[in-house]
Amino acid sequence: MTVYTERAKGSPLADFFAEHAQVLSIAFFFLACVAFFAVTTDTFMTVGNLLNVIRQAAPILIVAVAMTLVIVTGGIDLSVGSQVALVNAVAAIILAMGYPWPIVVAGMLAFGALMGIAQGWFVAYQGIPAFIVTLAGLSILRGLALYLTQGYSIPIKDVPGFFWLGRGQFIGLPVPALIAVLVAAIGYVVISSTKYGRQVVAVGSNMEAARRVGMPAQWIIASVYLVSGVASALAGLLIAARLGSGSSNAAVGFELQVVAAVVLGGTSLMGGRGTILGTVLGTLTIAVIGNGLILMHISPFFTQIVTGVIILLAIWLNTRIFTTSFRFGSKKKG
Amino acid sequence: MTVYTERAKGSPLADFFAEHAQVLSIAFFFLACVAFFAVTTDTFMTVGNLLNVIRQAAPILIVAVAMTLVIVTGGIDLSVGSQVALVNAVAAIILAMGYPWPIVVAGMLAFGALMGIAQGWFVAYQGIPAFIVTLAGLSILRGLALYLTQGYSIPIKDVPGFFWLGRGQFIGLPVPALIAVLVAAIGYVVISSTKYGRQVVAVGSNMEAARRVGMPAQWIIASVYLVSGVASALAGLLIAARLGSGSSNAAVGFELQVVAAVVLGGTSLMGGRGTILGTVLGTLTIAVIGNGLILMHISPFFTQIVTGVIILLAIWLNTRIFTTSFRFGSKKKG
Amino acid sequence: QEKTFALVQINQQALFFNQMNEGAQKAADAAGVKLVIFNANNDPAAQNSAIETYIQQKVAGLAVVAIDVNGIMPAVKQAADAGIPVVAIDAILPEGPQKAQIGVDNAKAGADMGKFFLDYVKANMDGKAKVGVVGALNSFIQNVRQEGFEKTLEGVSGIEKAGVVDGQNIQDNALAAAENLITGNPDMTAVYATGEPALMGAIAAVESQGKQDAIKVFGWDLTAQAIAGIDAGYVAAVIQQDPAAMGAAAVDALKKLSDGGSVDKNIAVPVTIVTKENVEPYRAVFK
Amino acid sequence: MLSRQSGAAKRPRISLRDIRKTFGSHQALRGVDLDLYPGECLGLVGDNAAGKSTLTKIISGTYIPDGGTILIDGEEVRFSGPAEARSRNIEMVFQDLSLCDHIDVVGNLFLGREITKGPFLDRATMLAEARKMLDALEIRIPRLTAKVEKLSGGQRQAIAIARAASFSPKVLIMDEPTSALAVAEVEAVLSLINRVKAKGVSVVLITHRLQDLFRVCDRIAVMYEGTKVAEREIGKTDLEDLVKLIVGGERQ
Amino acid sequence: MLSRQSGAAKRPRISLRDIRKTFGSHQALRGVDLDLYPGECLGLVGDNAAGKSTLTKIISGTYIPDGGTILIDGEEVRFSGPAEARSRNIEMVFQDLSLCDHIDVVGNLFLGREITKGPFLDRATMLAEARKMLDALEIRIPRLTAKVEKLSGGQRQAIAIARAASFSPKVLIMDEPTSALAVAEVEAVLSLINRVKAKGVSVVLITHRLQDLFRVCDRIAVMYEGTKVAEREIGKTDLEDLVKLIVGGERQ
Ligand SMILES: Nc1ncnc2c1ncn2[C@@H]1O[C@H](COP(=O)(O)OP(=O)(O)OP(=O)(O)O)[C@@H](O)[C@H]1O
Ligand SMILES: Nc1ncnc2c1ncn2[C@@H]1O[C@H](COP(=O)(O)OP(=O)(O)OP(=O)(O)O)[C@@H](O)[C@H]1O
Ligand SMILES: O[C@@H]1[C@@H](O)[C@H](O)OC[C@H]1O
Ligand SMILES: [Mg+2]
Ligand SMILES: [Mg+2]
Repeated sequence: MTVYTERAKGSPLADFFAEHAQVLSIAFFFLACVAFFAVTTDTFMTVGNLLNVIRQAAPILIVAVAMTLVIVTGGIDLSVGSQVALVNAVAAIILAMGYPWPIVVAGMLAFGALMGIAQGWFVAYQGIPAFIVTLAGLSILRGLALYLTQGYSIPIKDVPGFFWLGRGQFIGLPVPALIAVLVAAIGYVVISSTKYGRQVVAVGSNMEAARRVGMPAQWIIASVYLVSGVASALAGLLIAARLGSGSSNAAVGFELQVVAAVVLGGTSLMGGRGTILGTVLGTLTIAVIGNGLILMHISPFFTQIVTGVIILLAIWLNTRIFTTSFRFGSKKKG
Repeated sequence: MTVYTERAKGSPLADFFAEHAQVLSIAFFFLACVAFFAVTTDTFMTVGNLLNVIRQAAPILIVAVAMTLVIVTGGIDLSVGSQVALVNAVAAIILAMGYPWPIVVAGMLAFGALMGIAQGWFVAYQGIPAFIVTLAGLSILRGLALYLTQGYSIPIKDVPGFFWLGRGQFIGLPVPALIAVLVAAIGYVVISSTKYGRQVVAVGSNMEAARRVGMPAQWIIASVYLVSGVASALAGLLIAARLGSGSSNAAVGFELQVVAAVVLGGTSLMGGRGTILGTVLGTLTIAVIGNGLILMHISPFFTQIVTGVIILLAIWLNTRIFTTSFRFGSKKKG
Repeated sequence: QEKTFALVQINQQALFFNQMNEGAQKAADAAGVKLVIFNANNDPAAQNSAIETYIQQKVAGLAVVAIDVNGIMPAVKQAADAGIPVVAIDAILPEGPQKAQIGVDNAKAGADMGKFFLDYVKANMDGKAKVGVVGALNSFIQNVRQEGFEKTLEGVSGIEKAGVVDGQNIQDNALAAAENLITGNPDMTAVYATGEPALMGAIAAVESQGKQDAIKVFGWDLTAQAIAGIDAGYVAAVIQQDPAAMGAAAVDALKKLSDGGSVDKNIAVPVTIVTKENVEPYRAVFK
Repeated sequence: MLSRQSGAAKRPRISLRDIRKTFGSHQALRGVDLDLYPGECLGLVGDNAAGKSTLTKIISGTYIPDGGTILIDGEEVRFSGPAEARSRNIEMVFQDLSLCDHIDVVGNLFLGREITKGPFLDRATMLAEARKMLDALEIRIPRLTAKVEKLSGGQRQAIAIARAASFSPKVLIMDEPTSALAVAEVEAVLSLINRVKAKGVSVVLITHRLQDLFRVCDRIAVMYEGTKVAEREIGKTDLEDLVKLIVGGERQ
Repeated sequence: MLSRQSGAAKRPRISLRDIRKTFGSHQALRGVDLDLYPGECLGLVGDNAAGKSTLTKIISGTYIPDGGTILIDGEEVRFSGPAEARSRNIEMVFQDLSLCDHIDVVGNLFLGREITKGPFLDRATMLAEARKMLDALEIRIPRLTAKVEKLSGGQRQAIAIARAASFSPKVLIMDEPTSALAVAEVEAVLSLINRVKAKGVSVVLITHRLQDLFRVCDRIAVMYEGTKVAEREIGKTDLEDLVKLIVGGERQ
């Protein structure tokens, strides 16, 4: 008779690779893009250009971090672009009235929270699909911005403190980039190491199970829209400070860029699974491609084609490389 | 000791209401909108206006039917607007070369199938999330349309047979509307009464289970993108015939309108659940609101706001009415 | 080493911008300089990002067609600080370090069209008209054109307004909006469209509703369809700008500036109101 | 209301009266009365679809009954959700286990009961505790930081049991807790039940393994088509009797 | 290749040699040999996480083994997926049931085996057949057009069993098929097994209800930590022996 033996302990590396395949994949892709542009253009690797890229990516990154939470719960927030535009416009209008900028900043963050929680209420407590609620939000808030500005852009003048938020430097780094990094760091800690983050994942993984163990499931769902509202407000402020104006045209198509960055980072639209690190890499990848293609002087007729092809082929090659037991897709796509 | 009795058979109506809550809800909402505009405007209920509404809705409806299949599998196709634009442009270019229109129509439908299956291959056989594949598709195909037209809108001249597709009448009804109704009818039958429809639902409900019972799960997933490509091509042809020109500017933002119509009709973005009837009603509702608000002479600055508010409030009231054991949301939102 | 100029464009969905790009490209080829073009796809922040990138790359000159005229200014200033000359095309920028403003005075051209319209109504429509507008509320320039037109019509007796619909600068949306405008106002006799997609939509709507006899169309930006409409008689007048000339003027100006020369602060590129009478020369452009 | 306390009959910890629940056209429960006393284990048996899970989900606040009353320690309660039941120390092992597939073993064990240091999860403490919780059930799970998604059926069930049993419940409801467990693990669960009973916990055990009932239960209630058709003291029944009660004399 | 047919030893229908499967760092199967003969029922037992489900999923084409060979009727096969196994009449009742929650009872019973009239589903025929399939298992499901999502645990399991058993399998693998079933339904499944065996079907039965093994099995294989540690003819073993084999002498 066979002697009973226990299984040998396998290499933990195998588990690491299997569990972090998405992040590893996007990290690899990101580095490949960086290397490519570093070689093909002179300017890409200059300090000035790199600082530009992260400053430009800051608003998307901030909202993408919040969107990661939303998508992890199995939801989506299509209204972020409109929220950015509305905050952008309202902030310019109020600054033009002469209110001190710190008050405007605080007020706008609160306003973002309000927009977010209003939508979150419909999603969480009324059970209306997030897609519908936030699509209605997209329409309503962009409409409000249009109405308030009447289609014109409103200049912000002589508020150096405010401008500093969008254009300033601090210890040699652009302020918006620092803010974005801070937001990403907080997001990372929240999702991976706090009770709230655990609740968010639980609700997205199995809403009913979360409810049964006594978690305030509805409140958690509502709260992620609040977070996304605050993040959108912050992004709106940074954009206003960077452009020195408020306009209802700001952040058109922003929602798709943000969701794309999040999904590229390996977060599943089916909920339950997502990482901030992936989101950061996804955002930076898109920003780097955009920047690199400008530097390479691609004809504007080709930029859209090339961008799409790069993303598709690269992700595809990556799935081939990180193939073992790794499927990028949703949990159902075995 | 209690005598053993069997449970009484309850009313089948209760099951009917519980199982068809979404469709009933959107039907109710649709009728409410119709009634409202019929009362508040003179023109709404005129034959001319109603025919307008369904003709305008035809392209969206055609693609929404296909999108219902895609979403039922748990996927999404963001590239439909770009596919429409590309077909629109290419059809105009080829017609301008003098090819007979029936050949162009057939060729474009085949071209749509090709675009669809190419994307479907990446989603189904390579396991890349549909969101990323079709977002790349959105970018690539729109870029191609732009490149081919160089921004010109290409006039289609003297092809009465082709124009008839977009503007003609048949037994007193607009041809595009008839085509759309036909597509919806086919979609309805396919999803509810054919083996293929059953496979689509099975794959969306539990991909692994479908695979385990021997269904060609990957092929089924790929095929819905093919269907969506053909539908987009058809819509692109109708738009070209209606506008009498092909342009890369066609159908911008179309994908969101289509997905909105489908989701409004009660199809779950989580997959497994959807009805064509709901999609038809969702599409018509959006079309009716757009039409009605213009008839009511709402200031254009308010249309976006009012549209969003109507949709949100109406869905909300509906969920309150059809409240019993009815949650509009995803399967996870208990 | 040849000089590189960059043109930061709004979008490429309108022919207008593509013609501007072509004109600029031709001028660049003629001047022996390199031209790179960036398409912002309607995203104002993307325009600033592109300018910042070109500054890093030390291009010799920048031409911008601004989406957000105020929002572009920080980037313009940055470029000026880096010693790169900037010229603005089409959309009029506020006071700033830009070296030149090239293009059309949209407010004035809108008003001119308003006057033309009033004359037309007096002459051909018994002084009475009900006019609807197909606009693009998300386009700053087009709002200016709309306002210029509407101001001229204010208080004129016999002119009734049927309201404004928003085509969002997308032609199929403009088509649906224009159709609804027509059905909603069966007695409407004129339409004013503020840009290319709006005009395309308005023309297709008049055709699809069979209203060629009842409605006169006025608008901006010629296309083959617009010319066909002029020939058919229901398109009364179209403001045609000369985008290619604008693009060329921009490159020429940048060339001069980067060679150390100077240019006029305002370089006007006139518009033409195209009607049946003067449409002939444009046929070749829009075959 | 508290007058009958410590009277002749012990006061039930939970007392259900005329509980009704209908889903669509289907009457899952048609008026069920049930008492559960401190320190006892009540076996709940019956044919498939008899309504056992539905009844216990009502006790744990997962479903809201359409009619009937629930008394806890003599006081009438109306749960609006599971959180309220949990705050009264009613814990349940669900038949479908209710695990979060994307969360690791430790996380699932402490789901809704996370140990924190300030705002942060105290991973080290939870990991150590988790090991203890699982050891008590003799279940072997090599890596407690693995996602539960890929675990074997028995491992998953053990996690659900450990979670419910570990936070000093007063009422512990177990809906077929041993269905996927191997021999030794079943023994561990049965002795767990006897341990907690001794501490005064009221246990409801739903199972189709009738022999197990005789090792832990004090009383057995039999359900049939949404009603309770019989109740037996454990000493006054045997396997054969139970089977007859479940299958139903009047069935044909 | 067919030379040994009807030789001294019957030729196995399925023959596994040195099957290995690793998930990440975890060796689920460490080299398993197993034979399955026509018309026999093989019991597969073992501790939780021993690898029983993984092994049978390999037979049904659900998992692809990392190493080892599979012979069917003496011929080596390499399944690329479950469709191939199914086309060789290998059916399996999965431990997780693998039902489509959004499809009704009839649809789940005929999943992948839809009866059609031309391109259309033949609902009437399927409904009538479905009723028969379930009756054979003595399971009562009032409305066969209800979605399976909301059915009770036992009802769901019965659907999975009926599905696998109904399409004349040659090999029928049942992974804990009776875990959620009530008394009468368990009996029905056991007699189902005896019926199909008599028709020459090879059955693999995984279960933790060891007594059941003695009512249907001819042979029993015991797994421990990813290996097969013992095999017994049913006549040469008893409950006690089995328990010892499962728990493992060398364990402590
Ligand atoms: N949420 C629900 N929606 C609709 N019907 C339900 C729901 N929950 C339970 N039912 C129905 O109620 C009846 C009782 O189900 P329940 O799960 O309580 O049975 P059970 O006694 O636990 O059976 P089993 O032994 O099979 O687990 C079943 O017919 C089931 O289909
Ligand atoms: N897809 C998978 N990914 C990772 N690990 C897996 C996977 N499937 C099984 N395992 C692991 O392989 C081991 C064997 O699992 P398996 O399901 O075969 O056990 P089992 O013998 O069926 O146990 P049970 O009696 O509990 O059902 C377990 O430790 C399990 O965690
Ligand atoms: O005429 C142009 C118009 O067509 C475009 O849409 O917006 C800018 C204008 O200058
Ligand atoms: Mg149950
Ligand atoms: Mg198993």
